[in-house]
Amino acid sequence: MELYSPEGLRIDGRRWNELRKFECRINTHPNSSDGSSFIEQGNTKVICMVQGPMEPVLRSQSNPNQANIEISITIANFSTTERKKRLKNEKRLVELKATLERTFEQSVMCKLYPRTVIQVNIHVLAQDGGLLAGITNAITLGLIDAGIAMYDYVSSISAGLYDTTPLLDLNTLEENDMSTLTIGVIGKSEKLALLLLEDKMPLDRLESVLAIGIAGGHRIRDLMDEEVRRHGNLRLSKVNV
Amino acid sequence: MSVISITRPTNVYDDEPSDIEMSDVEESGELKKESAGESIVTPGELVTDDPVWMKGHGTYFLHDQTYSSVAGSVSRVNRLLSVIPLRGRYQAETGDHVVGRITEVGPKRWKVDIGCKQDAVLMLGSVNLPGGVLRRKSESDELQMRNFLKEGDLLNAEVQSIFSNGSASLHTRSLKYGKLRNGIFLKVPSSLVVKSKNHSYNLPGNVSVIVGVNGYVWLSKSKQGASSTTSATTNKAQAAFDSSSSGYNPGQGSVSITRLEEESSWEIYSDKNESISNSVRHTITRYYNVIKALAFGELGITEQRIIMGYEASLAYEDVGSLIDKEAMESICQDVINSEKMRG
Amino acid sequence: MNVTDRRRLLGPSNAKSANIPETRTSSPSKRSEDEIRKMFLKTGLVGNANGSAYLEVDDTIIEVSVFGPRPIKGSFIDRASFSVECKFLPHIPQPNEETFKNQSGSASNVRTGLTTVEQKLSSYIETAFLHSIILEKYPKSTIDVFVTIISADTTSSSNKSLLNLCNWVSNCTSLALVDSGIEVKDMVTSGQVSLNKSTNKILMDPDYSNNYSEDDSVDCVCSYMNMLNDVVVGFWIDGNQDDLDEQTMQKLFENCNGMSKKIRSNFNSYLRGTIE
Amino acid sequence: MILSPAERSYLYDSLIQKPPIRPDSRSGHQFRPLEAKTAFLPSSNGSARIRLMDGSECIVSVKAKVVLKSQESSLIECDIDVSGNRDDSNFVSILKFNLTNLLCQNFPMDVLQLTSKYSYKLFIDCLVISHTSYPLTLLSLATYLALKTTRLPLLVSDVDDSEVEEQPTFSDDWDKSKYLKEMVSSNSKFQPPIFITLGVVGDNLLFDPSTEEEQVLENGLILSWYNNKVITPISNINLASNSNNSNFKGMDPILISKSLALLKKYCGEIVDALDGIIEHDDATEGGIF
Amino acid sequence: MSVAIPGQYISSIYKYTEDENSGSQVEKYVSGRGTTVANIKVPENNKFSSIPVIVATILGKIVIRELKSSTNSTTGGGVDNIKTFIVSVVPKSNSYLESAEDIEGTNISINLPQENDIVLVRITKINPRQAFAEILSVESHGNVIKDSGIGSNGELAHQSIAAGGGSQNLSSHTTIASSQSTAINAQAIDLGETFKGIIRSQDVRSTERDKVKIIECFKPGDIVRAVVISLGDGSNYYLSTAKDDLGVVFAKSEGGSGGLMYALDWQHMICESSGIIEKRKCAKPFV
Repeated sequence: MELYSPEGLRIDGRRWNELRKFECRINTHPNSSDGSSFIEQGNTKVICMVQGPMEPVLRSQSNPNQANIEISITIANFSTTERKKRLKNEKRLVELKATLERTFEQSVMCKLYPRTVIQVNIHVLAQDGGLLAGITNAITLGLIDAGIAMYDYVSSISAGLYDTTPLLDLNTLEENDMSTLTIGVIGKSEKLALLLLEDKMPLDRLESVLAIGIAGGHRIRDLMDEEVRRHGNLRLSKVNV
Repeated sequence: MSVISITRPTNVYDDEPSDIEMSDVEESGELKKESAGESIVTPGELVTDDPVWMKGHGTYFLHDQTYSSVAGSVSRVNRLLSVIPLRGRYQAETGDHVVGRITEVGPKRWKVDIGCKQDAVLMLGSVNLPGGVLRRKSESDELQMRNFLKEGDLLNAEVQSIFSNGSASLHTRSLKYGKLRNGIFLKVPSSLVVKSKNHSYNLPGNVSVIVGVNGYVWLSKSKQGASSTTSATTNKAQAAFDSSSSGYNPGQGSVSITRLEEESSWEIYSDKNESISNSVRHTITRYYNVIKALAFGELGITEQRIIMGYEASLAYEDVGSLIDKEAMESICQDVINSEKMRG
Repeated sequence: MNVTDRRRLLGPSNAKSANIPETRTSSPSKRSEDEIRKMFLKTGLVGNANGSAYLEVDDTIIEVSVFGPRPIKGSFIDRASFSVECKFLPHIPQPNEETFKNQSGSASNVRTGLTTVEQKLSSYIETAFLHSIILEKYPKSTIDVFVTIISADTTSSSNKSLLNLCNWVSNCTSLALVDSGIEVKDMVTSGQVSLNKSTNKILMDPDYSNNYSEDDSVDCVCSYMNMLNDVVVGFWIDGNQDDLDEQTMQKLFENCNGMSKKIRSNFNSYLRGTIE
Repeated sequence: MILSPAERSYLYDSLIQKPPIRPDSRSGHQFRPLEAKTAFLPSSNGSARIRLMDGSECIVSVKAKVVLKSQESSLIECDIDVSGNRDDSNFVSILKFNLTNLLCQNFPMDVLQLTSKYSYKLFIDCLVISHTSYPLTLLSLATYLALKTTRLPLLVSDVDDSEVEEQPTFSDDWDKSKYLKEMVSSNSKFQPPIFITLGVVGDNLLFDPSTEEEQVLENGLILSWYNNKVITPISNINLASNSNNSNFKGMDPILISKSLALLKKYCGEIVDALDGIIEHDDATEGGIF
Repeated sequence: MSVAIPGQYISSIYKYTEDENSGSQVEKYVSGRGTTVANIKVPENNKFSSIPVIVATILGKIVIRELKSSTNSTTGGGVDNIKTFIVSVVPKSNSYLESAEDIEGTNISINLPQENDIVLVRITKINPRQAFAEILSVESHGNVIKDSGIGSNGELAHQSIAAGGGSQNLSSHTTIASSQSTAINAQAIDLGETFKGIIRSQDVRSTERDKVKIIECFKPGDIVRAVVISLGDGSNYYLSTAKDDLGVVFAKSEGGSGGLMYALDWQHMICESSGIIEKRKCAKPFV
């Protein structure tokens, strides 16, 4: 199987700098959460539900200076082609959770909400590469929907290096076969809130991979922003009835 | 009557093409901003670079420029610039009439869930205690706080002040506030509650409602005015009939001093309900469904609308059918129509 | 013995097994249909529990310890909290455990916490005793019941032996609670019966290990407070029944009640004996 | 959830009336309106999502796997994940026990048979994203819908493989796949079993109690319904979990008999409504939410 | 005295007897310790009616005692001869038989402290605002928790025991065991831990309450007689020693290393062997 053909086409027919289909919805669970979202990044589907900021259940969760962000990730047993029972304390998930919590503690204006907790529940219904990116985008939208103050969008995308060609937004097949980098871009800037690279990547190629990642991140941001505006205007039109 | 109604999720996005071509992204994004950008700002968006504005909620200040930190509409009041988020938890403001539930009994204070980011505080000194309003607090009051209000108890109160960390302090030092009895509780989004001078109304059918600014709603049997002074009785009866007089304020002005003393006995902390007739219970459920329907239709909740919704609901003999989507939609439509007719 | 077993020292290959005579002398089938198996019971065996009871019925051996009222911390509660934890000793096979175990995918085979079967048993006991214990009398406290199944008859692969176990565990728990001196509205006693569909005959306290044809029966365990208007506090009907009608139901309940009353009178006389 | 004593007594007094006055005026046998969507997970053989107006929501996926019959003790495996609860908690375990028990005993396993050696095994994964009242009915109705829309690839190899050392082969064409209901012998209807939860207050039996109602129930019943009959397992349960319900008490066995009659009267309609939504649901249309 | 088994009917609430000598007589029975009132259904004209009956809640012996109280007058009404009896069940283990009979029907069971109970506590730690204590026994009812062998109340306990009772947590009972009926926020504590109480500085004595220094009133290890003034919060009962007969009853000098001390007056104690005088808030020894 050829991941990248000499004609410049990937397995699913995309070019090197093309995103997969990205769809997102905001306010999908208005009755069971303060903020919610659903994103589809290719075949990866993620639901995000945000509760809070709210009074913590346990005193130990309370920080007098800022809000605590707690992220819980459930990966459905049926999310992959081959069904697999997943434990919640799986090492990879715990790491993922820590990475995300660190990312959003920086991007959310936690200082505004002392002594509270922001509970983020993630449900991954299907995964086909770009899991961290998908979750990050879902959380960004969920937090915005909850009306929680943040400095800017965090839009995330994965990018990999095939031989010398950087490829944007990898699916599972691609992800398994090349080193992958996931970044979270802050708004329209070139600043990163998140960078995860779990295997080797030659330093001299890093810049080109990052560059395409940032460009992809900006595009994702625009798509998300569009959804936020669409929903916001819809809401305003209802209020003005 | 049907046992169950199952519907497919309605796609609210039908009106718009859901897939956007990759190449169109840039243009269409810009285009939208042009057309609707007036009303909505999103996080990270530059709101103004004019330093004259004071920075309010929902904004942050960086390199002499003011950015939005939430998605919402810009509000400019005097020189204060703020962005009001589209959604979000209730934010308490001094003077708000709220309904809350006790979550914790602590030293000299109760913690109250009012749907805020943090629980509100009700100090022992901010409540009326049995034995007259002017009674001095004794130490034994501190030990028997749980006899007045305990975990789970509902009360209505006024926001007295906001602490520097953002949490609210409540008081119940008025006869219209205090523990709630004789009814049922429900929640609506706080954004739907339209702030007004008065938040407790007597509704037709011997039912009263307190629509807390925080979206917590208490529906109960109206207080029987019969045992109190005649002026109160007539006033209440009048209010019951003259439903459109929204300015009416129960428990204010019309209650004599003797009644005041009477009311501040232990009874104000009683957990026992009065006897409530089935017809009142049925009326309460009707209002319950009407308020739920208004919330479903995302209509702002006012006394007027509750009553109009109630009248519209009378077309449904079987109140149980009001929980269906179509019924709720039609009630909302009725309310909107009759509002249009009244102008 | 398994030849591939390299984990333990095996005996010499030419070893002979000892000739142990068949111990079971009496045939259990002698029981009439409305007769309950003989049981052995004793209360107060566990010294450091607030109350305890031990019960043996054939191969079923159960021990129950009650701890409480003990203080809690954290929030104030005006009624005691009540918890039940049933555990099989590690080597005891659990009835029908194959069905409820997640055979595939799960990374670990280690038993963490309670198995699904143990949870169901715990839940049954908790529900059955919830009304009985006067929790209002023990504010700020917790009452915890620990059940250990020392031996169980698990030859049957269906839920039915679990039903029978529910019955004996609840009876034993009842004794342990009385022993602890925790106030109860009434003692809870249970009965378990099996209704054969083809013969329409009721069998009380069926012994599933003894070539009992179980495919064609509906089984019921039901817990009562017999002195308090015979109210049902817990029940579970299971078995192969594809249309349950009111008559069958009534018949099952009546017979369970009968068995429960028999056990109750036995317990009464046992308890009377402990105090006089 | 903790209610105040005044709320509790108001609710209890309302529910004990004849007929009961439920907070939302539902009649005793009326369910809360549901919103359902089926076959929306392309990588599962069957899927369904059910949502209540209060935000309770459950997603069920059915995945099939070809297994050697001799190596499996059961051809159905259920797993339940409830958001906010540990997998080994009592709450989740009991839901799992009930659902597994119901399906293993009553599911027509013969529809899963492939060859003399091989068979399908169904993995039913339930995800409770949010719930207020006891989620068993929600779970079971979603499972019903998921099973009803489950499609399995068409077997193209020989049915009798007792002598052949070959794994079964299937048609690649998804359009040729068969619904589970098409694999049932023609004279019977494929109708997976469902659970119905009932609340008991005084002499009243309430279908589908809401979380507020659960707080004052005297007892709760779980009954099973299959092929237009009441079946086992049947048991009682305290529906108000973690809430210190002081109204919980024993019940008269007559009520349990009464519940059978109620089910017989109303469950047909529930199943019809579920079947109705499947007929009208178009999988290709719209997103999930 | 006859034996009662939990659930056993002891008496109906009212009994009506007609006697030749005294005429009509009504006997009223009140539910005391170890009993409760249950509504028992009795068939009556093809229908069921329920009557209130006093039933036993524990295993023990029935004690019925007449209440010679002034409450007769308060009942008013037309009936003259009302005798009131209190019905209680006394468990075998209770050696406080006589006093148990004095207790009127209450809603908290035998061994748990309630408001206005006199308790014996051991001081565990102090700070300037309050003294912390563990409740050992309720006066006239016996030990709070039946000896469970382990922990500070058990047979195996020594004078000093590690905070937390020195034992493992029984189980993670809110997460693992079947306990759906329990509010989640209540946590079980370690086996062997006792019910805790606090004596706030303003509750130590009734005079000059704002000048109380806890360190001059109690030391860890002291045995103190106190009254329960409130059930308090989730963790602590609130206790008071603001009465003459309440305060330290048993203390050792020099933080427990010295000898037994005896009260000199209400705020000093002397060690018999060393002559050291230490400050305490003493209970008046002879009441």
